[in-house]
Amino acid sequence: MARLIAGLATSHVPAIGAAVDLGKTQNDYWKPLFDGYEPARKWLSEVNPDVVILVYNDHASAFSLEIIPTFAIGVADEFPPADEGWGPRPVPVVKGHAELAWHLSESLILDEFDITIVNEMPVDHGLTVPLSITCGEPDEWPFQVIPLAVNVIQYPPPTGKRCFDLGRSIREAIATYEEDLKVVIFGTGGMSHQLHGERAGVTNREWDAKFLDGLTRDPMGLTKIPFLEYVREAGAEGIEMVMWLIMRGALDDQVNEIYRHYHVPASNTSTGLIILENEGT
Amino acid sequence: MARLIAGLATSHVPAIGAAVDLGKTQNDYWKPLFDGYEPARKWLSEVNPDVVILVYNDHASAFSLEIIPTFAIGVADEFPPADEGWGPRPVPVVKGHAELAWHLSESLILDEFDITIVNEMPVDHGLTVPLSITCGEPDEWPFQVIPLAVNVIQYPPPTGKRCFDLGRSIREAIATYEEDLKVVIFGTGGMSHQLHGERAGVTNREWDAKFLDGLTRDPMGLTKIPFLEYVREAGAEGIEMVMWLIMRGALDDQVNEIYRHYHVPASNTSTGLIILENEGT
Amino acid sequence: MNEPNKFEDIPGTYLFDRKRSREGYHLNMFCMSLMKPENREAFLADEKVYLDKFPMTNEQRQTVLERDWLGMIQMGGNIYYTSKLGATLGHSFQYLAGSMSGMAQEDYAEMMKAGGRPIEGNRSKSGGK
Amino acid sequence: MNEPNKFEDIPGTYLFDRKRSREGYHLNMFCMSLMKPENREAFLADEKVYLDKFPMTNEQRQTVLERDWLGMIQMGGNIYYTSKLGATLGHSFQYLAGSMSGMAQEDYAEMMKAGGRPIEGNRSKSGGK
Ligand SMILES: [Fe+3]
Ligand SMILES: [Fe+3]
Repeated sequence: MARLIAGLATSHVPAIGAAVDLGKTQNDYWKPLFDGYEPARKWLSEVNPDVVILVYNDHASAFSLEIIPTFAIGVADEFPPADEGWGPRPVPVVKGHAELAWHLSESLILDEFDITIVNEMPVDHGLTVPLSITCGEPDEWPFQVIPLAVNVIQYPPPTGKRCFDLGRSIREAIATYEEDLKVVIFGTGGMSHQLHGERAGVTNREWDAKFLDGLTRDPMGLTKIPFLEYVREAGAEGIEMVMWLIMRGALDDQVNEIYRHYHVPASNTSTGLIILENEGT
Repeated sequence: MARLIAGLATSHVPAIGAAVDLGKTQNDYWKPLFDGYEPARKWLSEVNPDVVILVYNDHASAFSLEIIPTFAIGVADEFPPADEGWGPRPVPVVKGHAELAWHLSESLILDEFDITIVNEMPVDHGLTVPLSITCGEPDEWPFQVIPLAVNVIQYPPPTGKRCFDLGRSIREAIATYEEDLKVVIFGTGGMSHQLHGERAGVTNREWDAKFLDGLTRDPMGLTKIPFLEYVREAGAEGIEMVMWLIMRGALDDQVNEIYRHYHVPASNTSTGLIILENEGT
Repeated sequence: MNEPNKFEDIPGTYLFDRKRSREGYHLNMFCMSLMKPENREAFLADEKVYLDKFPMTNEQRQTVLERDWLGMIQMGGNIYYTSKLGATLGHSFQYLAGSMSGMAQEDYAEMMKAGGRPIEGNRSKSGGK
Repeated sequence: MNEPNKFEDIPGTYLFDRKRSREGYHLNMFCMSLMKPENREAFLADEKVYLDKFPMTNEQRQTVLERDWLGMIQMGGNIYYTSKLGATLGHSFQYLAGSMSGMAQEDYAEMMKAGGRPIEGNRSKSGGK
């Protein structure tokens, strides 16, 4: 049987990917951030998952205004890094897990989540930066990845509660998959940041800390945060954090917080990383 | 306020469109079918809706295996007829109602339906044949159309219950739209038919009659029909009838059946048409 | 009987599930490409050269060249895709349906006019009714 | 305060709602086209000719030609689209953010290093805190 053993949430700032790609992770600006990633890398390599379900948002790369899926699952064998205007990132092609991705899609649709199934999908920094953060620069990514793309750009994104419930349904789907697989789920994006307008650069350390605390101890409380509060308190692009609730919904009610890292800034953004393990594991 | 006053369900067989386009509607084969459409045309022209929400499935025209949305709403101003291999049908461009379509999309997503919003979408026979059936051959379609495309090709389609519930949510969304608009909803596809394999051509008159009866009097009963029963009893492509349940869910619990027409065959298919009006209207 | 077997129990029916969707991906995407007139022309001008652009299996390729409409379905083709090849070749859905069910087009058309293929006897392989 | 007004109450923030999405459609799709290297080359070779392919308004066109990053947002541009124009011109997200908030890039970078733009005073136009 497949087993979901842990969740990890992390920011997915493009500048973090650029720092890796340009060899700047040890300079004064980036070292404090990357030093904080080391324990997460160590943890992940010890856990050594077979598959990571990677919840992220596409930033107008695979999808555009032509078509805006609320939830899209990638069922292909491979996902190439996207060209976001400066050429594709020099990172390995992302290998999918088509069988589990199809199983998830089927199970979720039959459980009344209206999933979009995708076979052709370049993956942008939203997906590849979390891989760089947690794996460094390997020749091949050390696990298979199921991309789960969430619309958080075009209003309205799914509600926090809907995201949490999707996580719940993912948990059930994994529990009914027959192959023996070790699965970790990533929620990505955030933390407080705004990339546009005169208010660009806004951060909110207290709000982020409360969100991290709630993620461990009171996720149901977080599902009640309205869209307006995300925008006002965490910056317009801070709404990405609803994706962390999908990760959290997929875990057990009680989790152990294994690690937490918080740093400001990465480019325009407050960054956070948290690791939560199911108690039984 | 926008008012949803009635629903209409009809088959959307491509050969029916071809009969119209090739001027064959009065020959021996097609006349009995088209004679039965006359009362529906008369009814619709008297109702004279401003907008029709047209629930249909795309048959690998706008979407392919590259991307398979469960529910997609077209929010564009125009939708061109698709080229399905024999050139686009010679019918008018379909005019959308972007404001109401966006309102529906927003309202549905906030009500936990995971809608895909679409701006570029050619529309195939699934959408244009019901327009030909109900409007004949005008120079312009006499109302604006909001396309709502449902995946019923790739297993799994949404469940009948999910479709009915989507209709319920559409009803609420229409009731909160401020502009004074008269709205009719179409459910299309079916009735019993199978287009592929050695069993192609199968029909089931009794099952279709029960479905039509249930649509008027016991739609909740219909929501319990499992996928397997659709395939076994109504033919593999008969699963299209779950789309009729979206139409029905959008209507009131009590409806008046205004008209019914049933005819076998149109090409490979049992065809049906039914008109249901909300009692208050 | 578990779920997949329940579907397999329906005679002459090929559920377009994940297995068939994956198996037939390139065959179906080849058919999809025929929505563009320039691609239809290129295909008709040299079928083999055109087919080589799509990484389908040799067996799938053969079904296209031989107009084996049932074989396409059995190898993961979906009727809404293969019908685009049908349209390119001037065939209606009814022609394809007749071919897949092993009937001459006229006999198939007569059967449909008489009310279609009866559901009785076509529900189940095991149940036999 | 009704819903839309609540959002408008947040200072310096442009909710990418249906109104902006519709207004900015072609501006954003122009930016999207710059994901392809050949389109980036064509744009850089002759900006005006390239822009004429996209039916945006003259005002939107002007914001592109003048690198008016805030103006693009105010006319329906979305940052994830306009950042592709930024990348084409060699600008980082941080450069764009500085420009939109009316700061020199160095001053903006210093503000971020010092912990970012404070949330205090930036929550509400009406509430003022
Ligand atoms: Fe992001
Ligand atoms: Fe159909």
